[in-house]
Amino acid sequence: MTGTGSPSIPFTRCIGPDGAAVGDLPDFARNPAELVRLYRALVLTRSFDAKAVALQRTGRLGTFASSLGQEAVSVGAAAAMRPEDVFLPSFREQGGQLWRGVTPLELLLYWGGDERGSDFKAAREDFPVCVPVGSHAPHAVGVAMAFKLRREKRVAVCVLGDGATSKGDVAEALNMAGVWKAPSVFVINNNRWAISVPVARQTAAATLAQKAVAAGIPGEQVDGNDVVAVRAVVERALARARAGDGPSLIEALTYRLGDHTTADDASRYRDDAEVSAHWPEEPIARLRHHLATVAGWDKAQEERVLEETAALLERAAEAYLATAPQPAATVFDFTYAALPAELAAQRRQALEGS
Amino acid sequence: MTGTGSPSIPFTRCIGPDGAAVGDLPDFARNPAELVRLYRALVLTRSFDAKAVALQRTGRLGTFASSLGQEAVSVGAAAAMRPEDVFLPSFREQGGQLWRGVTPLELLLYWGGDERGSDFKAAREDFPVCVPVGSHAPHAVGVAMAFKLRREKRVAVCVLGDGATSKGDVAEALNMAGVWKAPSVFVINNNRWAISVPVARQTAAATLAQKAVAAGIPGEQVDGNDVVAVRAVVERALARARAGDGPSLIEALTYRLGDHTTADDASRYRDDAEVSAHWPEEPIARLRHHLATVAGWDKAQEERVLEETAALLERAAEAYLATAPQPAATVFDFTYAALPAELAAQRRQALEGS
Amino acid sequence: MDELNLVQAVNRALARAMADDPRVVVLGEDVGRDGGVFRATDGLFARFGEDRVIDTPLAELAIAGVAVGMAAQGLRPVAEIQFTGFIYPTIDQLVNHASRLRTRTRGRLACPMVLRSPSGGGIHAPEHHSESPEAMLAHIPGLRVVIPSSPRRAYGLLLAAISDPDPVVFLEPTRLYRAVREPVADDGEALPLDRCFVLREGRDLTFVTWGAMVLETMAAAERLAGRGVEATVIDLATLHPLDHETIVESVRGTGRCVIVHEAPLSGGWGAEVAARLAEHALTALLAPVVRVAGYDTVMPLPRLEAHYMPGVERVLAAAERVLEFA
Amino acid sequence: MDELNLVQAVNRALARAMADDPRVVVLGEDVGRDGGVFRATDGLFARFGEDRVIDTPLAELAIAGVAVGMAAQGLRPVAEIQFTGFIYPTIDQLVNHASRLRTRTRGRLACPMVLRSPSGGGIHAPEHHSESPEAMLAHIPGLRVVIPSSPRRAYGLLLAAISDPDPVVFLEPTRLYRAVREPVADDGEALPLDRCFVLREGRDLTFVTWGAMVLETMAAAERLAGRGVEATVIDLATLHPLDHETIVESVRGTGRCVIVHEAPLSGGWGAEVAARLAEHALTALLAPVVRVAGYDTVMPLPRLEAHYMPGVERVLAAAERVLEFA
Ligand SMILES: Cc1ncc(C[n+]2csc(CCOP(=O)(O)OP(=O)(O)O)c2C)c(N)n1
Ligand SMILES: Cc1ncc(C[n+]2csc(CCOP(=O)(O)OP(=O)(O)O)c2C)c(N)n1
Ligand SMILES: [Mg+2]
Ligand SMILES: [Mg+2]
Repeated sequence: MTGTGSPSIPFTRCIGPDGAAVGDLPDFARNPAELVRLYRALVLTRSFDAKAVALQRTGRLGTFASSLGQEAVSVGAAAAMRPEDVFLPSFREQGGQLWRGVTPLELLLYWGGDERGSDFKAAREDFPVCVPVGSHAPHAVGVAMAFKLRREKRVAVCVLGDGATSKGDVAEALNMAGVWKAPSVFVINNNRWAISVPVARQTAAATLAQKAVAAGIPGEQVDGNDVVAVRAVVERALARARAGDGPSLIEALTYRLGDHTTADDASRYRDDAEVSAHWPEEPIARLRHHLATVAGWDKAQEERVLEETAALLERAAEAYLATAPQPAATVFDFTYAALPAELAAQRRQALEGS
Repeated sequence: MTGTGSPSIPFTRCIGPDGAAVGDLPDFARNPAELVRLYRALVLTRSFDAKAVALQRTGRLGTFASSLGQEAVSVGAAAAMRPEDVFLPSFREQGGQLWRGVTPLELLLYWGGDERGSDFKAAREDFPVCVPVGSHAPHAVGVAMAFKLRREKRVAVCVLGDGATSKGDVAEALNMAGVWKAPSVFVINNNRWAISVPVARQTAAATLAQKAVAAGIPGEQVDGNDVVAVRAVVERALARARAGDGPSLIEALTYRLGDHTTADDASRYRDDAEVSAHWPEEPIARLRHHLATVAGWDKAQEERVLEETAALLERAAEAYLATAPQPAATVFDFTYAALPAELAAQRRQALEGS
Repeated sequence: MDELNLVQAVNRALARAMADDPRVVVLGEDVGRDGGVFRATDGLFARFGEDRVIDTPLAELAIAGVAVGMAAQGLRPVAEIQFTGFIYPTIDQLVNHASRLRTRTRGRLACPMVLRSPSGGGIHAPEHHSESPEAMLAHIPGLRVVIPSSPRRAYGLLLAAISDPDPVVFLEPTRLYRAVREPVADDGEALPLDRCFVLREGRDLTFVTWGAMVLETMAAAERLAGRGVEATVIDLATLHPLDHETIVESVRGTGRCVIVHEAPLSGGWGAEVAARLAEHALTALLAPVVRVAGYDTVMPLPRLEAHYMPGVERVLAAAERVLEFA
Repeated sequence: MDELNLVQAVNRALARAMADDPRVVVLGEDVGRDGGVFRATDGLFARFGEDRVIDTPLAELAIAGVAVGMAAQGLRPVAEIQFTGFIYPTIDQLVNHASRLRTRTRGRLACPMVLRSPSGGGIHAPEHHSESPEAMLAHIPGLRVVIPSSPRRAYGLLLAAISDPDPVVFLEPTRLYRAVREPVADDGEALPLDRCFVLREGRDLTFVTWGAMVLETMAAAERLAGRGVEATVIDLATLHPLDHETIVESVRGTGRCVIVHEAPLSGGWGAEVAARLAEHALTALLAPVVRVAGYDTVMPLPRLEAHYMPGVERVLAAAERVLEFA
């Protein structure tokens, strides 16, 4: 995969599809332990997705959006962040959420239809999943402005899809972030499809990075299947934001290898051949090849990671399935900080079953 | 005034502030009669604005937005259009509306609070004034798509302000127009202010023309105080659209010499010095100087135009002031094509005064 | 005559309207090759081509705004909003443009557009996919809000909405999409707008409802019938403009009324119905008007959804209360 | 104690809240150097600086969305929408985010923001500047909708809204901005939310109203008093959550109720009030509940505005009808 950009849009890649380094690697990527950490996160994400899809297929989870093939985007973005930064994901960024400390159990609860899944025990200031496409982009600007006002050196990181770039919400947010130099980074997971709409029918723009031009902020492309490149590019953007130099837009080029969600059947609108063509570029094999070369990553290590991940997810799934629903009263209890008289009456009625 | 753009954004000027031609003039501008036609339209617009402001100051018109200093933008855009094209103005484009055949009486009725002012007797497919900033941009795409579907060689022309470029509506519209190659032209009247917000606080983008980059469509700047340049640039964009090559975005650089509206007091937020600095570039004196050079435009001709215009506007104002309000029943009669039973009952009640 | 479910009936009506009237165009996210996420537009792309079945970029505001522009030009756009959870960005276009283009131009321009959207809960959908915002929309003057409650009514009402000269928001109860089938003749016949449908008549009690809650309400009426209580069930179908007469007449006869809807109680459209009764049927009322509705809380995620949605038991309990009142 | 008009009272409350609480920030179009198109934020920019008084680009959706982000971070943003005619793009943020951030995260995040906007007609304003969309907003669970009807209530209720831990839409009746003055102590005292204000008490009739219509309603009550008819006037102040008890109690006492609002009749918030009475005060009602409201038409341009807005005569006529009913 190469950048689709015009010459003025930079494109970054650190590790090619064959696992070979492209030019000098960033410092963190010269540390094998750090690469293994990233690798485990990619594997955890893919395994989590597989588990969630399996639970959905057997009627034990709601509609779910797998991130198959796109794991490096949100893992890379999250890995670039500091704990005190705030992550504002769309609905396909479980990789980043897991990295930030959201637990597999919480994610399963959320996708299983339980609000407690968004009551993260870690990452307590991170935003919950955003389903209305692109509507979280202005939140990132607000979060960033709070940091700025309080003179905190923190950054808001918002991940959104290629389809989201068509929403006015995103244009308004980028523009405001630009004029206010709000410490924020917007990462586009360009997986080439918005349900059935390919990116070429989403916009006439040759790149999504160039959406930044309208806002007068830096925009660049990165190989979204290269977790090292994503992390490196987002780290640079975070440093810029932390230094007071304002927001950036990063288009991560990847590919949605699966259906849009478990409710979708992509064979209605795209060719298997197109999908197959993208498999050789997916992020996990790529990093594994690289690890094999630079750190002698072997089958035993690989199997250990897979087993540990599987065990961890098995425990999460069991805990999820064993979690009783919330009491009915909780339908009322979080609507306001304190229950208004109005609602107290409805709550009473509901519990009396009338 | 020079373009504020980066090298990649073209900037066009045909006649400089001193009235001298800059390079080769477009064909239409070599015909003095045509230049006089444009000149009369500029004068009519400025005189109309003065009349409307005077009526407002004496309590006989509602809040009004003068286009003082910006007349060349919408006159130039409208002059480039064919009658069968459709004009979608904001609330400050009376110059273009008048050119298209909307009458001064209709404009006064509208700004005087009478819906009949938007029931244009000419230009019957043109849109009425759009007050919610930028919300007419998607309409232009819809109009253009109707043309496209019917294989008509017509174009939708939408004029909007610099402030409007911050609205998501506009970003969404430009993007859709781009991907569908909708035959449309978007003209930004960049008068440098959105009420009290200067364009530098509106966006970090160095030009507004570059908003086009996000949509993957052509964007360019034009001297918005040069009616010849505006017309020429819009004519080219219209030709492109008519040929099936899709939309364009044109940023016309001008300056709001007056208050935002009659309800505004610009001295609260901007220096007189800034305003004075822009007077030498205003469009009417410029074209008058040019006409004097190329066509011997003299004082007598000037006075005749002013007198004719004044007389025409006097008649319009008289007709406006003599127009009785619509019957109260009309509050009901245009809500739906046919009065629903519901509303018929309310109408009856209202007329009975109960 | 084919037995169709509601989404198939919608599909049939769209195809029919497109075949009969070249001005009809369909637009929205995934309405083309994919045939819509619920398959409401299935087959239309292949049959009518990409000029008339338009996949849009992901931008609801502009979908509505583009439809306004098309409609002003005399087309009959039928725009789809994928779920009502995403309809809110269209409200500006509906309030400030679609609903008032006719009146602001004294009839020079009009806006014969339809905005379709699946609505309501009960299918264990993700967050933001189960709400019922009809009351917000029905408060907009110049707009029609129509909600079908059966395949046949979906077919006939959608045809009526498409040929109506004014803008219509057409909300399709997601829960009904595949819940019931009935024979639907593809006869091109529209059903009347601005009219309620009286689904059963009984002299003891009037139920007023719409959309998916017609199921629970009819079930409750059946149960009551088993006990000798005969209820009228009125399906509003067009919420705005409201068919005031039919409702008031019925309650004048029965003296008792239960209103059933999914949306939150306060400011739900049931309030308007109850208000009409307090104003125009007061002396006939033998018992308080009772609304069975969603609570004034955010729609919970699926695991607690059943506690939120009014079920047959809640409808019956309300009916009891109203019947026992003396 | 200064005599202030309503917009000055708003200004005073904003200054007070900003002085007392560093988390309070003001944002919106022209709120900075210009001090707001109605001068509601006059002087704040000079006093509190550009960090806390933020001129935004022209983008209402993002104004609301940015406020959500700020509020989630513990700031107390007070965002201004220049006119309610431009509030519609914020509805998506209000419904899908502001009002449910608390419930969707089980209280982990909250949204203590205020969205202020001048609302209503009667000032001969341009198109789209005179509407009353409160009912659409009051139907949103998790949100509060507050409308002050006097300078003192504007001051106290705005302070309450700003310190409330949940999102509040605060609609300021434009017609009242400069219509009346009263002494307003800058004492930092909030007035209670979720409570009606009983502006006068009388045993013959209950008027329920809010916002600018309080003027006409009080005038009507005075006129009635001149004839020996004593009316209670209730100003809802907080539309949602509704102070049900106060209204129902009053009507249980008087047996007669007239509801007055500017917004279109159908689906207006008056429907909710009437519905409560049909449900909870039926046996006490001695006469039909009458709503005096805007018609179900688009708000006309200024020349016909007076035909649309309910005036004292219409309020009195309704009162007559209700009083004469036997
Ligand atoms: C505002 C809005 N409109 C429509 C939808 C329905 N929907 C869910 S995901 C999706 C496509 C999103 O595409 P993209 O932004 O590329 O993200 P991806 O799903 O590819 O990760 C759509 C249309 C939605 N969730 N929100
Ligand atoms: C959506 C919307 N928000 C706010 C307003 C109030 N308002 C009227 S004009 C204006 C500024 C417009 O600036 P610009 O787009 O540059 O046009 P200009 O007035 O300079 O011609 C504002 C904020 C409005 N009319 N519409
Ligand atoms: Mg995508
Ligand atoms: Mg401007």
